[in-house]
Amino acid sequence: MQPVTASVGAPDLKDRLDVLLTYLPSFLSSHGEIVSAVFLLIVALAVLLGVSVYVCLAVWLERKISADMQDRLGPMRVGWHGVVQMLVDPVKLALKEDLCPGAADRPFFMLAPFVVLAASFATFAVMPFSAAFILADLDIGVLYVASVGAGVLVGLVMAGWASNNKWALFSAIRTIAMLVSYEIPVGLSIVTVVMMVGSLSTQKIVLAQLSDAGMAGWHLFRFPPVFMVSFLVFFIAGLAEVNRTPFDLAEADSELVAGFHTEYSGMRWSFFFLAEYADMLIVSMLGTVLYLGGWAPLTVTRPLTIDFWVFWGMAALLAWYLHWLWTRIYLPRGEYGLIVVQTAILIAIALALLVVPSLAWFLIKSLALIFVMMWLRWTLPRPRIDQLMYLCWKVLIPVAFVNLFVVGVMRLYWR
Amino acid sequence: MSGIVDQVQRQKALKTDRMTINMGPQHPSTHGVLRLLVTTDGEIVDHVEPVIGYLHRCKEKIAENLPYYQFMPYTDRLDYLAGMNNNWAWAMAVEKLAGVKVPERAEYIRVMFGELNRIASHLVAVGTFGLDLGTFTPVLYCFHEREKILDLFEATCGARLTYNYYRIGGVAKDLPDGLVTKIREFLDPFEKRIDELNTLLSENHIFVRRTANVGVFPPALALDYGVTGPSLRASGVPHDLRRAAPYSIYDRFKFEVVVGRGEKGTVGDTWDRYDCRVREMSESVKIVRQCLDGLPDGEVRTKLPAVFKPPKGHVLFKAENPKGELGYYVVSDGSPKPSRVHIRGPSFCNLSIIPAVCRGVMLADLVAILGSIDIVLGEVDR
Amino acid sequence: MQYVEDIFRTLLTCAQGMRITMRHLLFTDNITVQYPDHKRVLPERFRGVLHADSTKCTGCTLCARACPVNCIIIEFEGKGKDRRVARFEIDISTCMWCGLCVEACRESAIETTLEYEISCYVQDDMRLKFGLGPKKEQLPAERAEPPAPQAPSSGQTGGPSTPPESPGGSAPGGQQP
Amino acid sequence: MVTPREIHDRLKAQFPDDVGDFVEEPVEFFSEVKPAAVGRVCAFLKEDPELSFNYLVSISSVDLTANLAAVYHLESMDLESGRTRHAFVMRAQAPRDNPVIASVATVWGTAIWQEREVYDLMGITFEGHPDLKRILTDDDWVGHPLRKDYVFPKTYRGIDLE
Amino acid sequence: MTLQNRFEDNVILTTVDAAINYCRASSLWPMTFGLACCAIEMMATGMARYDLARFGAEVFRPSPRQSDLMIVAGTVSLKMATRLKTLYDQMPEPRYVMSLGSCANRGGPYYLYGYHVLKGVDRIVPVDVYVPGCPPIPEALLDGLMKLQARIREEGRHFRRLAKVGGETQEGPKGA
Repeated sequence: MQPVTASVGAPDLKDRLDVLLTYLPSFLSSHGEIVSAVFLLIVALAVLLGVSVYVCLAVWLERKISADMQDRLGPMRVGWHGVVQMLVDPVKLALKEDLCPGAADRPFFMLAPFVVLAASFATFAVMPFSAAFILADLDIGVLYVASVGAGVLVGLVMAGWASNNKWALFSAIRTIAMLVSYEIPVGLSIVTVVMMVGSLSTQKIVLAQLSDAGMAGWHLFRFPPVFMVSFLVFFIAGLAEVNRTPFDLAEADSELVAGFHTEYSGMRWSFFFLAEYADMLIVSMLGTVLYLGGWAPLTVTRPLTIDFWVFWGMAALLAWYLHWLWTRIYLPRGEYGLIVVQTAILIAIALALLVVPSLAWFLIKSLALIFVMMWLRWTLPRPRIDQLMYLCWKVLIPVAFVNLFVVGVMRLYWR
Repeated sequence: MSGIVDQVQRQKALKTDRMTINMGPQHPSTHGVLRLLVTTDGEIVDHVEPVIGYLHRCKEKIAENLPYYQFMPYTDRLDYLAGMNNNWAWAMAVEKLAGVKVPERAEYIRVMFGELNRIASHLVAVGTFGLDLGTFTPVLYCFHEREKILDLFEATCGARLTYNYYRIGGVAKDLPDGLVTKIREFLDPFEKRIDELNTLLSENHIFVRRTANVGVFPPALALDYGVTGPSLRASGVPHDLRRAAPYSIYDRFKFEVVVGRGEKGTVGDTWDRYDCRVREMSESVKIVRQCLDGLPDGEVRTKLPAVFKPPKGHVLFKAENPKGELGYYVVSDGSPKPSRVHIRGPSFCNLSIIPAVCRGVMLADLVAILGSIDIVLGEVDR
Repeated sequence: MQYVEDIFRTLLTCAQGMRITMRHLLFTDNITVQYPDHKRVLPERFRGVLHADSTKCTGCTLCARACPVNCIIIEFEGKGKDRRVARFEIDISTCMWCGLCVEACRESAIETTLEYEISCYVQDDMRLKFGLGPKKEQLPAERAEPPAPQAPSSGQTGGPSTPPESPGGSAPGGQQP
Repeated sequence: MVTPREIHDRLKAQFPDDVGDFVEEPVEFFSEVKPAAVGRVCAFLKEDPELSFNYLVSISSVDLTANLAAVYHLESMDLESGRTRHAFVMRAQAPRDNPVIASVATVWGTAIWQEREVYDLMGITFEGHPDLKRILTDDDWVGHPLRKDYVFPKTYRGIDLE
Repeated sequence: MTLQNRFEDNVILTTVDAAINYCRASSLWPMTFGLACCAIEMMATGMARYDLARFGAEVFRPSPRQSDLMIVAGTVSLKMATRLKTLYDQMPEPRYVMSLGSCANRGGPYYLYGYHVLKGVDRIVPVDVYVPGCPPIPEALLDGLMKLQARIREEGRHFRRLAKVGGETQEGPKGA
């Protein structure tokens, strides 16, 4: 490429542009990795933003669902049905005074929230949102999720130890015991699925479940009793992984005052809150990928397959619930905010179904799992720490092993 | 081989020291301002020493400086979940001292509101016990029922928590019209709500595993520490003042004393104490129904002289409160003001058993046991 | 055996518990009373804040003696025939809402209103002053019209951006100048 | 059903010089006991198979201007039927300047806290009590509030109490 | 500030201060600090019928670090007063105190003969709103909360201490 000599006289703007334009394509093509790095950065930021928006929505949804379960109303006065509430909390938390207790181990105290956040957000890289849209299609996708997920444990323990508070120390020790021991059932249930598919990459796992039989192709319904048990083991262990009730022993309000984030206030505390909801999303996404066929769509049109009935049944139930809501619930000031908001969400999901079907299916299934997590939170009491360990070592792991063996045998004889 | 042996030696030599933490006066699971000095070895609680007095409001000194009828509102604030029963015990203590007669209708109204308040107090006890173990929803269902009872009380005496409704010699005002039907409307669906609570909480296997065989009170030890009320009955001792030493008109009502059966574990464990309170609620419903059926009419208060001077003397009167036996020891020297009033708070004695029982127990169980004996700090600290 | 039975019992009872919460989610109404917009109808015996009607009050101080906390302060001026109540104050920051004063007063000059929206920012807003009693001889001639108890100061508590008017929490009742 | 008078006579027989006379004031009759002998008398009342008072209802302190008294309400309850067999009231008086009464903390567990409360509010020291310190007011509290001649404190740890 | 309420409800035209104050006002997280009978009424307010969550105060934070509203509900005895002061100091800065009930306002029923009772919380902690009542019914607590929210909205520059409406409150030790 022969360099273009500048014209006589001071090179004006137009000349600079010409030089740039002629050089740019060659420059880009030769430095491919910088381009892809910038592209990845942008997409990562997009996912990060998406997850934060999801977290705000999830907090609002949890408050509303828990309120409805307890016959009350949840946030109402901040905008329509508290919709603005999810913006108000982070702003208030950001403006709180940033305390660090005197005797705390300062560097670790400051660093802990970021470690937790980094670990939980890193696992989004591998989640297959749709056929084309995946940040990094690693061959060891699921293994990556399990290992990076353990990073959250490091952050929690750092927070618990650094805040030099006896309660936080208590909850840190409990967190170690719980999270480490629940990694094994999660790992085992992943192995059963990977054995079926033969590859660790999340994209291949989903592709294995993609078949024209719709739901029947999902792993959950392969060799009926076996995989359902494995899904149950995975879900329970995932709950413990995320410190959600009934396993929220780490920040059990009634025993330890507020668990490892007793000493945290304001923005730092909201990072933990963010990480908890992000973990919840990861576990439900992982569950969807492994068992519920990731972004594999439900064949809605063919009445023969069961998912036709499942889908339209669910739609009918939801429509009936909306109708019931429209007539029964009385709302102040005459507006029917809740119903408008809910219908808006439903329309948005329907639209997304038409525009990007696979992404929408993936989100619907994860949100369903998240709803079950919220549902569990408000019904079940909290087991003791030794009962928790008993549940993990004496129940989940043996069941997972037996399951693994049975799947191995079946895989050998029935393809 | 020797490598393992000295490794075990080193393991034993590892010095683990006790950690003293205090579940301070401001702690979500202590029912109010109670501080527990807990020395733990890891999760196992080695020794518990409750520190009380954070709500000491000098009730006994106030009682010495006020005439008898003016101390009545202070009794509401003793066990602030059962205001009516405290008023009742104080009214009867003074009536026994001065020999005041109480009209028939007032007795029926007193029994009815005493039992309704027992249901309300047990609802809070059961609800917050669920809160201590981690479930958040049952407490809301229980408070929803309790709100209905509070509406009944508000309609009769005007306050939700501190009623000051009983008077020495009867009751302040007669029932507003239409209250009897409202009480029946409350009672009928109440049984169904108790069954719903049972399926949601008491039958839940995690709840059962968390409470069965935990914190067992042997009957002799319980009585030695002065534990009374549902906690004592759960240990198998059918001692209920309403049946053992029937005061007021309790001998006219048919109800059975609820005793711990040890369904889910040994008799006298945390689950039994919880279950006794739930079953006691349905007993109280029976009593209120019998009251409503037999409610006579007539005036509700005997006339007392303006300056009421009981004779010189002293009496200890005990009534069966939701938490246990609430006793007033009244010493009068003939003047309109009592010369000394000692209040025997049931929660004070129920709480004193904690150090004896909670040795070698898990931290989470300590919270469960504390929740199951259902203490109210207004009565502990007086 | 015990091991297996435990697992199934846990799953079964958890499912039953979840059925109940789902039933509450879907089918039961919420029972929230949305306070600023819908106010609960209070029973007529409700013991709200006290209101002393200075025209009926004869200054017999029975209510002050009946109060366990002595939070009713009555001062007189003048002697003999034209003795009258100069200052009648109730300090509701120490009052215990027991209603003994209402029972003690024969002329029912002091009553409990249905008013409860009396929170305020400053201590001395909580000292209700009920003004001068009428002079004995002027009683029939210029009986001041007792001010109607102020409408509960809910005002227009609309959306987020409009603060309710008069945040000063004006005390109800006859706070005559 | 044993009446308080018979119990008093049996005690008189057992501890002739320690038990005073049987006072029959209105409503509740009680018997006087010397402060030093309270421990022995209570131990006897509990161990005696026929009396077996296994329930100490309450220890109340009374300020009789001349001296300070502690009134013990006891009950014997049979654990199977829940019936109270019989009840008994006992009073021990101690001089005002140096009030010391023998402790019954070793006899009944509930006495540990009740005696600490009586010590805290009335100032009667119980010798033989495992750890006699204030239970309701803080350890640095001055004076015993329930005495008739108690003067209210003006300030406490820098907070004025006017 | 008058620019703010010329438009109907949901159009928000505001300055940064007002926006921050609005956020701070509508998500006040109370700290569980129940002492006596008023604590039961506070719990009843949190329950289904009066639902404190409607005001954005859903979470009763157990630890003082994460809460910004301390509702002193009940009698403050002298033994508790020192603990209350340390708890107040542990709260991060934009913190508010609501004194619920006569006992917290000025000692209430224990004003005369209560040797062990603190005659009013404002002697040790600056109080922002007093809610009279013994105990005040849940609606009175909500009314107090709304008045506190109204006052927070009119707070001056966001880090300056509260603008005192109606003169200076008692000279309790100021916050940071």
